Amino acid sequence: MKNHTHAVSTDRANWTVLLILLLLTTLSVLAIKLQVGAFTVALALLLASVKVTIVLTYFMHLKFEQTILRVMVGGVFLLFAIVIGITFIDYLFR
Amino acid sequence: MTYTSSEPLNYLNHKTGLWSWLTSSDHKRIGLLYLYAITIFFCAAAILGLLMRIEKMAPGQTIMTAQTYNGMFTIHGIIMIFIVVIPGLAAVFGNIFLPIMIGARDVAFPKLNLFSWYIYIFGAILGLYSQFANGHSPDTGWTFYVPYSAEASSNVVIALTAAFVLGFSSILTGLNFIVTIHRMRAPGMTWFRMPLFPWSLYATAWIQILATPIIGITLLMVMAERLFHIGFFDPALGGDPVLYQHLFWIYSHPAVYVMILPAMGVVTEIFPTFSQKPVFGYVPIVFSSLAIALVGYFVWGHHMFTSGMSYESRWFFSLLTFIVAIPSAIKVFNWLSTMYGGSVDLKPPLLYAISFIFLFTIGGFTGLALGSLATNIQLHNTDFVVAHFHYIIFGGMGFGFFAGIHYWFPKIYGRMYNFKWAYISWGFLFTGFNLLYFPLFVIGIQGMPRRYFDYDPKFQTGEFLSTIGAFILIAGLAGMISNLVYHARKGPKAEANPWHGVTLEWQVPSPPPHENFDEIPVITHEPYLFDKPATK
Amino acid sequence: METLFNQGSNLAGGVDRAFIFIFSIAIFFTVGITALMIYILVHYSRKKNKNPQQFSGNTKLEIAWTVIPLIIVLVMFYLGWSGFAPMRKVPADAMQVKVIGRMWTWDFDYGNGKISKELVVPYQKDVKLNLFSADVNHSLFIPAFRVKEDVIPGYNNYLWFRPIKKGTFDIYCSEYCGLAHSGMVAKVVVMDSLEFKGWLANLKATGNQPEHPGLALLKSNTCLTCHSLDGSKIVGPSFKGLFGRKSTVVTDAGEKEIVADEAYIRRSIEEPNAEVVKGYMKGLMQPYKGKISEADLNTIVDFFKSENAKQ
Amino acid sequence: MSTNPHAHENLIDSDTGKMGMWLFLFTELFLFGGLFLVYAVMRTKYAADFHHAALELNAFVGATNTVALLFSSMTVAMSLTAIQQQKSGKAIGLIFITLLLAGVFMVNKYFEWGHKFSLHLYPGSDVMKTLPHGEIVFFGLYFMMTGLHAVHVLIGGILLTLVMFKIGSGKIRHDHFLMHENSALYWHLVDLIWIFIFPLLYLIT
Ligand code: HEA
Ligand code: HEA
Ligand code: HEC
Ligand code: CUA
Ligand SMILES: [Cu+2]
Repeated sequence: MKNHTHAVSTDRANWTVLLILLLLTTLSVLAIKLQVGAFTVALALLLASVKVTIVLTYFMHLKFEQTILRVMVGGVFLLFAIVIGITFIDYLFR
Repeated sequence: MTYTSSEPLNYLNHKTGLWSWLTSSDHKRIGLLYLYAITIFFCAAAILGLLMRIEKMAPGQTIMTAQTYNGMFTIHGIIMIFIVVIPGLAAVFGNIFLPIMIGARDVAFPKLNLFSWYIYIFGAILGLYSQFANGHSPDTGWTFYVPYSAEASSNVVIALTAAFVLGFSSILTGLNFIVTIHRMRAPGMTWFRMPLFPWSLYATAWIQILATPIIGITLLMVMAERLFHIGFFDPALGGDPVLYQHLFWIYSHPAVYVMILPAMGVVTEIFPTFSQKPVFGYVPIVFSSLAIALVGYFVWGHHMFTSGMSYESRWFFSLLTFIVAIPSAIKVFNWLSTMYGGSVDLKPPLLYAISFIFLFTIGGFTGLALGSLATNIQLHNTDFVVAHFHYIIFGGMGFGFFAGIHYWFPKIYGRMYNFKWAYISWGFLFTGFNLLYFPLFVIGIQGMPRRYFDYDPKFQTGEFLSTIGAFILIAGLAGMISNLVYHARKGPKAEANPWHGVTLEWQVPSPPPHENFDEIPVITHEPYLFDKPATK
Repeated sequence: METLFNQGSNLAGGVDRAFIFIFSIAIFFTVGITALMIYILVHYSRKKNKNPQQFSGNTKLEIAWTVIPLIIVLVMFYLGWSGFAPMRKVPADAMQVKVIGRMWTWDFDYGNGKISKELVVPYQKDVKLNLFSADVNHSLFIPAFRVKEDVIPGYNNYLWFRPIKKGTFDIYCSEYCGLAHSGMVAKVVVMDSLEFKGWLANLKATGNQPEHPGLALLKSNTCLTCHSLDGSKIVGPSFKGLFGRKSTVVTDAGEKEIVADEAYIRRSIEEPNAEVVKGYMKGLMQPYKGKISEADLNTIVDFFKSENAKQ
Repeated sequence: MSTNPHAHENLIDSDTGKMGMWLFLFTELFLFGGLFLVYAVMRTKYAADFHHAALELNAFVGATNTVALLFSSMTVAMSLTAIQQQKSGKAIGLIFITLLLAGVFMVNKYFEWGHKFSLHLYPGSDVMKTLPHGEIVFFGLYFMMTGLHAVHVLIGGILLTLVMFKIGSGKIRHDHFLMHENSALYWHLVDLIWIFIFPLLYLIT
């Protein structure tokens, strides 16, 4: 087995990550309840994206992985965003 | 190499019996399993194609009812697209040669590889079954457009499941190839020392894994629509039929590049070998493959120009469609320059490869006529489209495949086919092909719609010529297939490197031994150097 | 190339300009590439040229054959776009016709209940067609006019043109819509304005008559996919003259003669495979027992009766 | 009947195996991606209806499930740490907690769906037919998204159960835990998708 660098994340670190995630969840629920105007949806999605990034980086260990994997994951999300964007060129201009 | 016995052990004979084939995780054997399955399905669908041509010889009903005809082009399209050409080249030649060409003993996940073959067979059989189950075949066209496909009282759900299952097999193959290329290259084989066929497979594999899931979920939604009346696409329930078309083409346009990219990879191997000259423009060819894969992902809307899309997205998609033609152009010019100044030997593989260029150019330029907004209005859903994609799929991917099989045949079987026989079959194939599809361009421009069982007598000349072409084509195909099938067992023994190729597959014995290499080779320079040995 | 130069509408010119440019380029390159290949095969054949040159790239050439095709395709794009742009800009005073596509006929609704089976339009006047579908996707295609737009349920797509030639031209349905897709054809007739006015005035207002509710049920249950109203045979026997018709049916017990009365029609809908009309296949029509309510069945039978009474 | 002298599992090193898993996860992302795309389009078309229909959903249940999944994601991550530190017992315990949390999720889901069915809010029902178009589409999406997600929870649960037994029998060890790692990745993906589903379905305004 070559280049095996498994950084082991401590339990403490895992708890911290969880706490942050729970906090963000609470935030998004609150944001909805408080109705921060036109940006509510954007905010909810933004918070979700932050959460997803955290899960990817820490729980899924992307932080410690080969660079190529990080590039791939980034690329895949970008690709999906572009596809949605292009579809909306149709729907927004009808 | 130390093989001395008269029949050296190789991947074909080191174990025998049907069972040893059906359970083998050897990439070469799996490749052959795909080859045999695909050939059978191809012949089945081709015969349907012929029957359709006979039906269209004259206006009105000739040999079948409208119902049968509609079912027939549907199943012809489904088999050809989902069962033959999408898996086709990658699964056959990719499996057999990818590991050898990058100096590996096998793919990254051999068992998964065998598993994808079984999924493929399961999907394919399901696809055929959908044709016969309950006494009538699905008749939606291979595009399954809603709302018709959500209402038509036929075996659409089975056909959808088949396409779904086949997609899964395609994903697993693509996944396997990407990991193989990333992790299993021989020592010294940097990315830019990798031959171009593996490069084209790499680009293809990304499309396979990133586009196929979209069709998967789309087909699931159509099934849910049919089974539970969910209403994603049914306007009566608030659904949106045009959204279906978006989803369908988000997959199916990139899928056309899944068909053509490996074929381009194959001919890119053939030109240097038969000119004994390095590939011209290695780096541009690599990047054009990647560019086709990437930009090809964003042009799906060109299938929907008349669907009432917004004006903005129409011109946007049209513009991108034109951009995606550029990498193809780059490739064509590089192939020509590869031959230029070489020592060109017109053996059957090269003959097929240059026919590929000719037919692909015609198919590609008619693609441009379709991609242009004004002309698309006239041509959309006419026989012009039918001619375009037969030229580019059959003429491109098909002839690429034929080129590949003639090129690698001696490596796969260790025997040689008959050249004269091959040239004559080519003559019939090529003539028949052009006679079959060229008239469709003409009547397409005049307005003959596709998927028409019956037609206006003014189109008859074209339709009739086309049918004659189909008969000539058959003769060629039958000749080619029988030449290969016969000589696979009975042909004279071939040398290990009959064409003097320099990529790794030509450095191993023919047929290759079970684990390809006694010793994993060490690569010291770029591929395609005809004045240096490939490995140290 | 009859159609290519048969320009029936004001929009055809722009389309054909793009055609001519694209095809000229295509022919030029295809012929050029083929000629080059033949030249290479002859001139550099292995017999003549034993020593292949070993060059493997040229940056200037690569740039040339990236940039030149790029320019060419941008011109193609421009021509395509400029031929297309006017198609979406409908003149404000265009005459409006509502087009309804349904399996497998076209209806052209001129308003006030005036519905025609032929599209009749005045010469040199702008016409806008508003496209509606009653069931699945269709597409209205007039080759001579170079116009085509899909007719999709739930959407109101449109197209327009100004006829510049008098005469009769074909209309095709160019989106697959089921069994008789290829039969979904009609004609467009271009006539003088005066003549047109006369025609329109004489057009009977059939559309005002309310549709029999039974007919609506036949449509909504997709019966008409397999049964025609005009006597033609599709998958099943035509509904024309059904009520009171004598025919031979095949049952498990053998053949027998029946007269299509109310009870028979009901049986045929609920259990179609028990008595199969001779010459038709068993198992094609699904049993509708439980799928069509009692009241609806009565309405359907009533429709058949009323059709019978008309004749 | 392996014809191969090498047992192939041993040939697959962990980086190779993991890359394969990630690629597979990409396909899963795009599978749900298709649904998200439909969601996005439909939501722009029927913004008001979506809002109204979303009121039918219980944000509290959704939030509980979110917490359950986040929690389980953590326990799985911890179990992976534990196995690397040669604490098999702890690893098994943590996976067991994960499975319990998955159970909580599924039970919640069961009641949630059951409630919808009791209100006749399911595709094809008579009540459904009377709703405005946007709401029909919303509930269609709701059932399809949560249903497909629940299937993934089930698959993930099965994988983790297998992992648990393999740790027990010593087949997964501190120096051989690719399957554990990949199942964990899968489980995180299930969590990740839910992170998007939750605000999109339950928290609409
Ligand atoms: C292998 C499959 C394959 C490939 C590679 C392509 C390649 C292309 N296709 Fe094709 N296409 C199909 C398979 C394929 N297509 C299928 C199956 C359909 C029908 C689906 C259905 O409805 O059933 C279809 C339909 C289709 C349509 C929709 C038609 C319609 O229904 O209205 C369009 C429209 O833009 C299109 C365009 C193109 C273009 C621009 C390319 C380009 O990539 C072509 C690029 C190639 C060249 C341009 C030629 C080579 C270049 C040179 C010789 C150099 C000189 C070049 C210049 C100066 C520009 N195709
Ligand atoms: C790989 C793709 C592929 C290939 C190779 C072909 C090959 C052929 N196709 Fe293709 N075709 C499609 C893909 C393909 N097709 C698709 C995707 C559609 C669209 C479907 C839709 O609209 O939904 C279509 C639609 C289509 C139509 C249009 C239907 C319509 O719109 O009305 C027609 C009509 O002529 C046709 C004809 C043919 C013919 C004659 C061949 C021939 O080239 C076949 C050549 C082969 C033979 C004639 C026989 C070979 C036989 C032997 C070698 C005998 C030996 C073997 C045994 C005895 C077992 N096809
Ligand atoms: C898939 C095609 C199909 C559909 C859809 C279909 N039918 Fe039929 N129908 C047939 C066929 C085939 C027959 C002839 C065989 C038989 O009698 O069963 C038939 C026979 C009949 C007959 C007897 C005709 C006669 O001449 O005696 C009636 C009445 C009938 N159908 C009514 C209906 C009604 C009402 C519907 C819709 C609610 C319907 N059908 C839908 C295919 C269909
Ligand atoms: Cu209507 Cu085709
Ligand atoms: Cu395309």
